[in-house]
Amino acid sequence: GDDLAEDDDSKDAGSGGGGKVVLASQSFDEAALVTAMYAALLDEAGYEVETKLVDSRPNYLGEFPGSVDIVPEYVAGLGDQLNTDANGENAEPISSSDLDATLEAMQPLLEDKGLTLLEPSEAASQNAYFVTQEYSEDNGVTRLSDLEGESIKLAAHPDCAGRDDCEAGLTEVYGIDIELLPLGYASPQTYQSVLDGESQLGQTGTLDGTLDDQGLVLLEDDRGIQPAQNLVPAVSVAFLEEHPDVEEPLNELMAALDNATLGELIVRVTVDRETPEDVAEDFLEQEGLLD
Amino acid sequence: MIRLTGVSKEYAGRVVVQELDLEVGRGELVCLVGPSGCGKSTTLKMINRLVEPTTGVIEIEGRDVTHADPVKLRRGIGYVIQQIGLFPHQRITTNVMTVPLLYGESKATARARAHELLSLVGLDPEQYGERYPHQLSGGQRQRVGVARALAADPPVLLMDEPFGAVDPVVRRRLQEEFRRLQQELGKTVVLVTHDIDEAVLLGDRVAVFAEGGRLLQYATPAELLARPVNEEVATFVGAERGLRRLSVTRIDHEHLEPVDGIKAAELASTVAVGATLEEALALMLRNDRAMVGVTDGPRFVGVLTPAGVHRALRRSLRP
Amino acid sequence: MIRLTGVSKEYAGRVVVQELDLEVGRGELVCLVGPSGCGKSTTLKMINRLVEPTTGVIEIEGRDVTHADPVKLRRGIGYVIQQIGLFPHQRITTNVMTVPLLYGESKATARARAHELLSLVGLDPEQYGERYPHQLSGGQRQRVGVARALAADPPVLLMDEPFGAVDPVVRRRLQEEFRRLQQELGKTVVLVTHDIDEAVLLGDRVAVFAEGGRLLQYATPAELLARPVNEEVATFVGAERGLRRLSVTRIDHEHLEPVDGIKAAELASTVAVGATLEEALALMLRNDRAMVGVTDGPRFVGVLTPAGVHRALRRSLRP
Amino acid sequence: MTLLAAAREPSCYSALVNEWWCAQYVEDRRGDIVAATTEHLQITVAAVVLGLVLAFPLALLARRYPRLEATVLGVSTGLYTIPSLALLPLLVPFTGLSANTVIIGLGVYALTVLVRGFLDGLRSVPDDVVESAVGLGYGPTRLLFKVQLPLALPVLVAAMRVATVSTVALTTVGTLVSYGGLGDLISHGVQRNFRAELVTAAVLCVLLAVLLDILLVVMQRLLTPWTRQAAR
Amino acid sequence: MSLFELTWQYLTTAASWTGSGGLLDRLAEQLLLTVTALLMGLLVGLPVALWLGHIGRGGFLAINISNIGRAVPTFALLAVLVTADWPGPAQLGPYGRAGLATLIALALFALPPLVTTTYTAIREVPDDVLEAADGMGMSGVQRFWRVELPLALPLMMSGVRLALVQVWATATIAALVAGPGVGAIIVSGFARNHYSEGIGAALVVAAVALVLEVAAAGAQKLVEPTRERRVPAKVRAVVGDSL
Ligand SMILES: Nc1ncnc2c1ncn2[C@@H]1O[C@H](COP(=O)(O)OP(=O)(O)OP(=O)(O)O)[C@@H](O)[C@H]1O
Ligand SMILES: Nc1ncnc2c1ncn2[C@@H]1O[C@H](COP(=O)(O)OP(=O)(O)OP(=O)(O)O)[C@@H](O)[C@H]1O
Ligand SMILES: [Mg+2]
Ligand SMILES: [Mg+2]
Repeated sequence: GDDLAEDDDSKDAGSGGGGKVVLASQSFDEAALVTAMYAALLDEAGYEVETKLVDSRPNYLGEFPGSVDIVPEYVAGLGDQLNTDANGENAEPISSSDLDATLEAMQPLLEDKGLTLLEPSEAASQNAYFVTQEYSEDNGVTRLSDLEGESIKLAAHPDCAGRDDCEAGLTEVYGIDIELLPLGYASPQTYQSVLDGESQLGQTGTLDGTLDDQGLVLLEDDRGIQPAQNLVPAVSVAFLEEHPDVEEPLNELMAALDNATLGELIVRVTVDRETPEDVAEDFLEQEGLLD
Repeated sequence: MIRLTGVSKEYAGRVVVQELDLEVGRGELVCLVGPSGCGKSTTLKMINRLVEPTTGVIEIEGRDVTHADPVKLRRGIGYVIQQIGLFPHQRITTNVMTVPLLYGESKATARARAHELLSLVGLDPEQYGERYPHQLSGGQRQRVGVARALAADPPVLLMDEPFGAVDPVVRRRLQEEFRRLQQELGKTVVLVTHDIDEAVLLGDRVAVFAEGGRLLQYATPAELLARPVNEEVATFVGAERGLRRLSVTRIDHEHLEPVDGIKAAELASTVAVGATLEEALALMLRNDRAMVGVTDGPRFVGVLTPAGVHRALRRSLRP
Repeated sequence: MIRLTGVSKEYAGRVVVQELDLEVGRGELVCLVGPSGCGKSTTLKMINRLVEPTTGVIEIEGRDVTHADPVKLRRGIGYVIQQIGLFPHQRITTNVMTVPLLYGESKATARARAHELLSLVGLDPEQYGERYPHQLSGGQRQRVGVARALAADPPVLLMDEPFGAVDPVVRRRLQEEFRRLQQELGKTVVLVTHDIDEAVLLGDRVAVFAEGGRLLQYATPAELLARPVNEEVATFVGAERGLRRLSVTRIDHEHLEPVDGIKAAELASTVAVGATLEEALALMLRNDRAMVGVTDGPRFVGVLTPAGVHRALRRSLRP
Repeated sequence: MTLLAAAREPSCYSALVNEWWCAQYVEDRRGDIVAATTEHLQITVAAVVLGLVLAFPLALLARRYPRLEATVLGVSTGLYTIPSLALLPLLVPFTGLSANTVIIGLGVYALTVLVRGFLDGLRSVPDDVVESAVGLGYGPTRLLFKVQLPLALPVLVAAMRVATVSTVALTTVGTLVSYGGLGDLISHGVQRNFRAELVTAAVLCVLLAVLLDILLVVMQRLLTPWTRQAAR
Repeated sequence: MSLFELTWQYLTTAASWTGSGGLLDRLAEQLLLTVTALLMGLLVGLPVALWLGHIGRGGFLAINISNIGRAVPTFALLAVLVTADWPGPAQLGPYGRAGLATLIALALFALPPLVTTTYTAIREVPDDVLEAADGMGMSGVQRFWRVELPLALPLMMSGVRLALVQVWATATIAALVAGPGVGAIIVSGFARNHYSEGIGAALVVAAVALVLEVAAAGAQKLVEPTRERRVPAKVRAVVGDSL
């Protein structure tokens, strides 16, 4: 199995274009798609790209920076994770719905860890909560605050428990009595559970383009518990110093992405089941980022 | 009465028992001897249908066994297996009780019977009854196997090397006890052994098999020792067969010399007509005398000398 | 020369061999006999240090074995194990080649030697050499075990029931061949058996053990049969010991009757002085004559009659 | 290109159709499937080999010092009871996000079965064979390699079969650290309700196990010719 | 605080154990799940294996199929069951969400060790004992109940014991479909970056596994207190575990 292990030395082969780069990200469709875009761009720039998709953030964060060089990240998600890593499991969250404030708050944590962020995109993938159309109509629910005081079953990712943008926020800010069913983020089980009436509320992302077809509707986050989850490239400081040429194409990508475009692309992956690589390449060519 | 007619057995085309005709009279003890692998066990197992013959007919008391329900058939036949085959999960007493219990006897009766039989084979039920088989030596286990086969008091007994694992001294004792028992109970017994001495000692008749399951000779021990039908049997019966005859040849009036002129003191120890030559010779050696008195009932009928013994032996060898 | 002095062995406090003194001369064949579990195998294994004695000294050729490197020691001692113990993963020839190869002999030499020895124990190397042990019968396997022990031509041989699994006919042949071989090669042999006949036939001396590892008697076969030291030995040696003596008592001048007045025709068959009484008696029976001529070298020295045989037997029993 | 195919009509594996078995899927994703299968095979083999390499000295130690036997067996059984769900994330801090994490984790699981395989195998060597080898003058090393190990082989291989087949299944858990071979496909399939992917990968797992199992049996037959026509 | 201390703290805090969704709750759920799945496995596997063992045919196939069964990733199986129309993720009484699917997956998982040991146990009854039983006129049924079954029992118990421990350790995967059991705590602990919870719960599972193992071994000794226990080496290897 030696050929499976990465070879750390060869990374230093060249400065600027070329050499080896390791990307890591989470494995849900959206992250996989964005990662594929990174990979295509870096490949174009002459890098030998290796991609590692894992279940959850902590799995790669230990290696980053280190054997992982670049991660397609979300601003608040990364900030909160760095915060708990540094200050303990129960540390006060540093993220908010304000992008700039969040970026500022996480700056010292990034420095400590030897990471830096490139330009954030306007595209933001925040948690969002949906109910069935039927439920919405029957109970006149269109905003999360409409659920105040209700006892609700929520189908969501297991990491929802205790998070301010999820269970904790829904309970404390919106005053909803939440029972959590850990079925995953925008997973088929989560949709199924809501559609079956097993749970009333389901967790997905703001970029979810499949809701309409399924007869589901998003509820508005009218009290703003969602932090600034803008897409952003996180890069190892050391790597960036040696390979400054990665910055430009990634920044261009961030600029090219917005919620609507990304939402359409994700549907092609989740519904049509095209591979993220195909969709990414297709999009990048259209945008002229790739020949 | 057991009768085998034209019985053959093949395993994968290899003949293991060949066209065997054999008749065992009621109350008779027949020994099957022969070299290892000659088909003795196979023959035995065909009688209780543990093995089905390829061809031929086997009857017990005139009934063809192939038409009998094997389970019922076997309950009427005691079976001592060559590898002993005690039930390792049952205590010794329970092992012996198995067959009576199968018959539906009460526990108490079966237990009493088991104790009786254990004593018979020289195992104290108090001491050994509550043990498990693995707590006994090989020879002791084998005796339990014999007791178990006898437990249901079956009219027919099949015994496959029943004393093979017992040490020589105990074996001799068991053989003698078994012989007495068999004469008393009058069971029909087929006994497999590879020990020609055992066959000669126990058998009313002895069947000698050769490699490939051929029956070479079927005769009384005396006949077998005196007149082996061919070289093969002679070899098997052994070079010492002349001497072995000492133990099967019985003293007869014609071997004796007249009693006149012999001092009474010299007749101090006597044997009866019908005793074996071996006994007489042993007595002569023990007394350090060159003769021994022979009695027939209460009266002296003559004396036997070494020359007489020799004469008797020579005569018994003549066809 | 092997000498055991005051050797005892205990297992968990139970004495298995008790204060044993035993001396085996160079080129001598000594048989250990006794009932099952009396410590014969244990005694044997102490000689090649498979078992360490609890107390006492064991010397081979004057060297204390406890100070020898056990691996080297054992290479100089052929060992035939009671349970045969062939290597199941090696072919027959390879099994026999093992020890020569351990010694560092060339493959070709070892193979030639193995073939020679297989022939010696009556197994055709062509036919059996390439088989695996499980493809042989029990008796054939045991002969391979003997061949393997002989392969390195060791001056000392330890044999634990080497013919136990062989059927009686082949056993007798092997015993005789082995006896001849041993006289020819002059090896020092300690052989365990529970067959008193085998011990008497093969042994220069016989050691009789009792339960608990006590040595009861250590004597020549003739001495043992003639004068068992106590009832225990007598029982073990057997009731037929008088008759068994026929095979160990040798014809002597004093047993003979004068040759005068005997017709030449009656002397047609003769035995030599020093033959056993058994041979003489067998000849008498074969010829159906009450006498046999005895020669000493080229000349007749007398005739032996049944009475003479009896006289000789009686004399040999006297203390 | 799949893009065009998808434009024409939904393939049998699109979320709208989502069939359990879909040849189109196998055709389109052939490269992924082959890569995942190869990775699966490599991890499985490496883990079993690692297990063997660790188990052998442990087994020898346990035999040499019988007191240690209970400890060796106890510890390896203890390791076995740690849920794989927890073991791999626990290893990440030490071994990183690499195939090594999976190989080490699974090697540890295989260890339990293999240590017993060695011990039972060595124990199954008949005493009489060992006694005669010693009696003929075999030293301890030669005894081990020339007599005991060859004779332990059938039992050891039986243990290896169990270990290998179980490891094939366990390798899928490696997806937790992104080195799960076919497990990556299964996990992906589960998360996206991608039936064709899930079933194809699961079937391949079983086929892989059958293949390795047969391979071991053949290997054993070649290495132990003496057991071939075992006497009854 | 180090991870070790955090874990220790988690395990020694009463609140971790009590309350809805606490360790005790989850342990009870998992135990119920394990025992039920094991019983289901026994109900299906034992009769088949005993029957095959008794008639002495088809065992090669049964053993190999059930051995290969080990290669089916339990979590893939569980996923398929939950996704399929039946049994789906439906709630089942005290077994909670996806209870039936989880039970089926675990019962299937228990089959290989149960079938293999049971079949082998019956086949390992020595030939001479069987011959003696036949020879004394036992019918097939009598032979089975009086000889084969009692002799096979100790080894069968080993198989049950092995299956028990394996099912217990595997039952954590129910968490992957939001099912019951301690797995829920492990998954949520790791997912929320609360390593201490994940590790603590995993340790609890392992500890209980050992307790079950020891308890089962004790129970087994009680069943057969006197008899010499010898398990043929080959059997142990086939079964591959902790006999
Ligand atoms: N089930 C079987 N299949 C094939 N061959 C068999 C079978 N049973 C016995 N044989 C062969 O039949 C021959 C006779 O076997 P049997 O058991 O009757 O011999 P035996 O005379 O009892 O020998 P022993 O004295 O060694 O017990 C042997 O060569 C044996 O290998
Ligand atoms: N390793 C051991 N531990 C405890 N007791 C033993 C051991 N080896 C042998 N014994 C006991 O020592 C006694 C003598 O055994 P040994 O093997 O020397 O007997 P033997 O005379 O060769 O008997 P057999 O004729 O049955 O082979 C027996 O009672 C046996 O049970
Ligand atoms: Mg037989
Ligand atoms: Mg012995």
